[in-house]
Amino acid sequence: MSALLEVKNLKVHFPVKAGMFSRVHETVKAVDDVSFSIAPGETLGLVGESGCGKTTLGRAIVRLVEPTAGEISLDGEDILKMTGSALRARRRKFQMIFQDPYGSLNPRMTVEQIVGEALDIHRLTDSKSARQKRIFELLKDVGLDPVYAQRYPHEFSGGQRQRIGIARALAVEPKLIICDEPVSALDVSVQAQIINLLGDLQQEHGIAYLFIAHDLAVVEHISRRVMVMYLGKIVEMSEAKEIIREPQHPYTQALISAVPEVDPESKRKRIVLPGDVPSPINPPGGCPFHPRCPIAEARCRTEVPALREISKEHWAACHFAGNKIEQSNRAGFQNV
Amino acid sequence: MWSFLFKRLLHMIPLLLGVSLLTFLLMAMAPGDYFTALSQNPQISPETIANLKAKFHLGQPWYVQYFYWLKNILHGEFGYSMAYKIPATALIFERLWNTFLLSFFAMIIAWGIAIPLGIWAAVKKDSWADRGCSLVAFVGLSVPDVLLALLALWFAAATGWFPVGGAQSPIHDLLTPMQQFWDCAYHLILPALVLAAADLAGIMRRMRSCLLDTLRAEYVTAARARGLGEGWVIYKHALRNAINPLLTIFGYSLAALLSGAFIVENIMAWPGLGRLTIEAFFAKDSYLVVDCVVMATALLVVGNFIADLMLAWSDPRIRLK
Amino acid sequence: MALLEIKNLKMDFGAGADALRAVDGVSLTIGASETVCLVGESGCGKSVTALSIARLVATPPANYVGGEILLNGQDTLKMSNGELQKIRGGVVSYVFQDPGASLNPVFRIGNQIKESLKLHRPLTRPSATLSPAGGEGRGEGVRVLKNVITDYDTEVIRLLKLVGIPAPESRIRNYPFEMSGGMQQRVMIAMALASEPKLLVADEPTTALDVTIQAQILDLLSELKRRLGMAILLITHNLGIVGDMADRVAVMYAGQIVELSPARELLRRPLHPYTKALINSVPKLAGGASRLSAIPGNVPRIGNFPPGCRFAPRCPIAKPECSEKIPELLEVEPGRFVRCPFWK
Amino acid sequence: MESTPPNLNPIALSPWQIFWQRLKRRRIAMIGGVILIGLYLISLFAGFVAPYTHDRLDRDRFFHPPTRPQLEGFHLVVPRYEQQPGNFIYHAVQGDTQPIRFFVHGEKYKLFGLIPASIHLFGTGDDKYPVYLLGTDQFGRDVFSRLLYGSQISLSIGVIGILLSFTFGLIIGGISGYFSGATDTVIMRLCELIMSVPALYLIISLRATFPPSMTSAQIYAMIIVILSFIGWAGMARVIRGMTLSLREQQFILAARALGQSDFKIIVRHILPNTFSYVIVAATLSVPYYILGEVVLSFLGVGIQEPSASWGLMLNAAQNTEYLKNYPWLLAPGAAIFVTVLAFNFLGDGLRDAADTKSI
Repeated sequence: MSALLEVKNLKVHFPVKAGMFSRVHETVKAVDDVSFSIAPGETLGLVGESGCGKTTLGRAIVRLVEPTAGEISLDGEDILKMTGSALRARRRKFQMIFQDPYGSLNPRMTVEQIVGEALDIHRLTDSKSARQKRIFELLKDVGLDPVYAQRYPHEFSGGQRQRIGIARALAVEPKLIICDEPVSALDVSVQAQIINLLGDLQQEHGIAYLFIAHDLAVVEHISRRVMVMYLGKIVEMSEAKEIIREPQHPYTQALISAVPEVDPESKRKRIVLPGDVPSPINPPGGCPFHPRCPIAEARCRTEVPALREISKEHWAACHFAGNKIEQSNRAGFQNV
Repeated sequence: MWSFLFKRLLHMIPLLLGVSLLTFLLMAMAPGDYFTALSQNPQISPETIANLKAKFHLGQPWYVQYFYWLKNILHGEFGYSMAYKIPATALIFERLWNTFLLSFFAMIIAWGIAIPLGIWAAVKKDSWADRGCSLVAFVGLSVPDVLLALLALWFAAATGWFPVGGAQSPIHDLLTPMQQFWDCAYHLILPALVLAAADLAGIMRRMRSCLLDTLRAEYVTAARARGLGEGWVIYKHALRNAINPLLTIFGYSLAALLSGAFIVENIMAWPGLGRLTIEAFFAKDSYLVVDCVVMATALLVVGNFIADLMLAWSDPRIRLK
Repeated sequence: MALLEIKNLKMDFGAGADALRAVDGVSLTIGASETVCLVGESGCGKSVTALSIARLVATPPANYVGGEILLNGQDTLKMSNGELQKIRGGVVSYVFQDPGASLNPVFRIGNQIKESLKLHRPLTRPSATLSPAGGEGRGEGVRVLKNVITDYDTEVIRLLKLVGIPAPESRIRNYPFEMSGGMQQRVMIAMALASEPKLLVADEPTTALDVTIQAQILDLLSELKRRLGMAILLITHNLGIVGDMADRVAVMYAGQIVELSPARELLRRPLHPYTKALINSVPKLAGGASRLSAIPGNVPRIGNFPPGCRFAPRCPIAKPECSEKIPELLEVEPGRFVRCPFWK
Repeated sequence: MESTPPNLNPIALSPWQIFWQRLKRRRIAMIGGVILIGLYLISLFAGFVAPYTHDRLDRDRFFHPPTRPQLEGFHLVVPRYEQQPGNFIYHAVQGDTQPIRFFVHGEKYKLFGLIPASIHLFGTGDDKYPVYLLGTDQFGRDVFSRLLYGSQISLSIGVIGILLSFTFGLIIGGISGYFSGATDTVIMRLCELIMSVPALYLIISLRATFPPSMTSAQIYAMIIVILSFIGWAGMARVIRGMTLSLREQQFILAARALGQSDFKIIVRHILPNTFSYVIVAATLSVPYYILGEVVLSFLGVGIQEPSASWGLMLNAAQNTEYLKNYPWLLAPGAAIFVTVLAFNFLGDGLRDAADTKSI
């Protein structure tokens, strides 16, 4: 299987300006040595907590953020080496859907202008009527009535705006769409509509997704494979079903157990991790997870665990991968 | 916090250097100089003029003059006023003091009235009191300083209750220190009131909107939810936060105040920097103009620095980061 | 007598012709030491209902049209400002969604907690610590006897320890911005507990937090409830939280309660079509199903609630008559109320 | 699955239409707007509306008090005023009147500075019965007529100054914000420099670089140049700030992800979203430009006699003796006040109408 997207040793570091004379003091390692690939038509899920670098990773792939090092090849072309108009032309192949349904549409443009802009940039239609026909088609594709093409974004609800954003991305017929938390700002009853829509579109057009979210259940539902990110690093990667059934990394185990469960019968024991999500400015040495890890040992403080293949297609970055966290310790609870 | 303040302090130096350089350049670009007028005076010999020019490096290119000027400043010398025929230093500082006095009292009056009024308007939002305040503020914002000063002058002339201009009475030097003090205050009050009135409306409206903003904040609801009294919620929780944005606009208000003072000084014959600037301008006394502009800027920059200081004191997020 | 009894609460935003009904006939009771979840999507009126208990919604724009909110038997809608201030914090405390915004940024957290203590539990001289026995309500019913404290700082530190803040002795001098979101929410909870309320209203307390931090806070809430035994009204949009926390659940849609039921039964066997659809539209871990059963259409906005049954336009089993008459909330099984005549 | 918006307005409204609807509901803003339209119309037709030209001297009537028109039957009439010998005190002569006529022939003027004309809106047609609605000044010139001619300078300087400095501010601020880096640093330091000098001190220094005597057209241009030089900095700073925050908006990221060029992103996405702010700021800043001219002319370094401008006319009122005896010389002050008030009314309403997320 030849990969559509191949990311190798990607690093995105930001300098943090601090101190009196604005010298570079520290770097945020937002994305630190990340490698993965996505096959055509596949959905890869990316899950992690705020500040773990998942959004930066998504933006780096579409070159909205400049990576510090690494390789990103799409369809065999290294897009990190491209600049200017060559890059702009290549942008047809990969698109992005954003989180905020309110901020992601220009409030001063009509739906038709928003979707049409995508067509105009890449000159995808050759006549006015073809352009309009295509816009109507796209709106129908995402479940919007083309009657409303002349409306402005402020007249639509969150879910409808998200559909407009999807139509804009679809307009250029991309092979890959980076979905950056596309449903987390939506109401529960609307979330499912968008998730289903994304699934339908994938079936129809064979688009590959990198689906970023903090909600493990959503990611697991939509993805074939899932990556778990913690402090700029991939800590576990596997098939979706496998990762839920047999999580290897303790962080993944805690994450799974923390998902609130609707089913009252399933009494999964909640693993409560102590402490806060650390700031990526000064990540802990050794395994980045060790200060919060219930099974950490001395070795974890010094030695960075490599992402290794535990079983077929199941990767984890933990010295003690596979060890189960048994005890649910009461986080930070002190007897008073 | 200290590094923040130190940084701000260091920031002032290039700013003042830049301003002086800019003004110096502008003055150098000005057609003619003091000596153009002087040389037309048949009573002054060309030698005298040449001597004077040499003494003040006036034959040199402007940047050389600038360096001499700068060197003198570092020695506390503000050059020589051609028109007044005295060293500028004493003159400048006397006028600076007067401008400072005028602006300072105007500021005290303006903020002293505007802040309570703004709070009152915000607390009584949409009441007749609020509407009344906002109407008065509109009028206040729209009366130009020039007109206000002229009206004050007219008022003083018509009633005789206030002196028509000037900073002290002619017999000032003959008075006892106590009388001198009252004489100064008597001369100060009308210009300060005029200046304050021009500034007041803006501050009041800002205060009102800042407080209304903070009253919408979630921590205000949270404070109410804890059972704190409405007065406590407004005056402790909301007001304490509303002050921070107000301090950041202090700089703008100060800049407006200094420009207002410029006008008031010239109309009401208050011997401050603004009046000196215009006098020096007409006399083509270019060093003096540069001195005045730099001094006025320094006043503003120092004022802003003090505002930053107060902001850092008031807002822990700035103090501790 | 229930601790809290909301009877047929009706609230508008605006008045006269512009009035938009935000809460339309909500009735809910909470017994002492009971945990009730109020579940619903944005704009369904769950937050304003909760805020109304201590009358924290500004009037205007809000306008109470009808109903009663009986807290310890007294109607908070009829209370004077003075009485309200006593029950706020004193009987009912609040924890809000965004802890960063609900802590005052310019005061140290210790002082903010102390403020609550001073108000609701003023210092008693050690000689007077012998408290009169067993008085729940003293006279007016809104006054509740509190545990006696002799030193504010000690009590603040005790509270911070109670909510699991490490090294509280040094933390009391922190400003809110120096803490993480999870720690800030703990401080908010400590502040809410400072006055020893009978009812804790938590309005989406974990929505702004990360998953692992959310687990910590939920864990903390259940533990505190176990120890302190206050009643909790938990507002959330997340049905998953319900199963973990609640004794009973009220599901709100477009300003009305559509289903009210014991929590486990509601999750196991939802009766109202909206509840059913809501549960089915949430992806479940290892759920398998390739397609979620989505609810068509959009969440109605305030002022645009459809006539008749408000869920009818999105309801899979709607009949023509559903759009004509608003159905009643009826008890169909013991303890289970549904606002749908076709629940079977 | 079709998802049609059920809550949609029957009529599609653009953000501008919503803005206009909101504005229409603010009475005070509409009042301000109407006053301004009136003022600018009058100023445009100043030669026609004014009964006299700005430099007509009436050597017999220095400090003539405002003429009081009276109603006689169905006619508005003006009395003849007689001067007390030896001083500037005038008395209306009872019974000696002339009717005010409309569209009378009078002095020649050029409409819009181009079309020669001699019809005036009103007048008596008889120089013995002058209509000095606001009296005359120390040279016997009609204050009302000069006020109208002066408005051409004072009002136009505001608008042209704003256009110039906001254009610069918008371009420079937009560039500075979008490209950041060294360009940004240099531009922002320059703005800071300009803004840290109290405005009037800077204005005077700038004035010094021009020759003291120039033609009136040159002076007019000079004032605009000076005011714009100072005005662009504040605008550039604000636009830069807005650009910086807009640049991180997701719809800008989306446009970049689509491959839109930088230029088109600035023109199509960033600038249109600053417009409502710019319009509000411009409306609220016009008064500063008008006042700038007033102050310069008032101090004697702006518009020169015999041209008329509001500041220059106020200059005469500076004399306390004049002020005490001939208070009508303050009329330009009232004109400035009304104009500035109208701008503030309109600007405030615009700000309220624009102040929401939905635009």
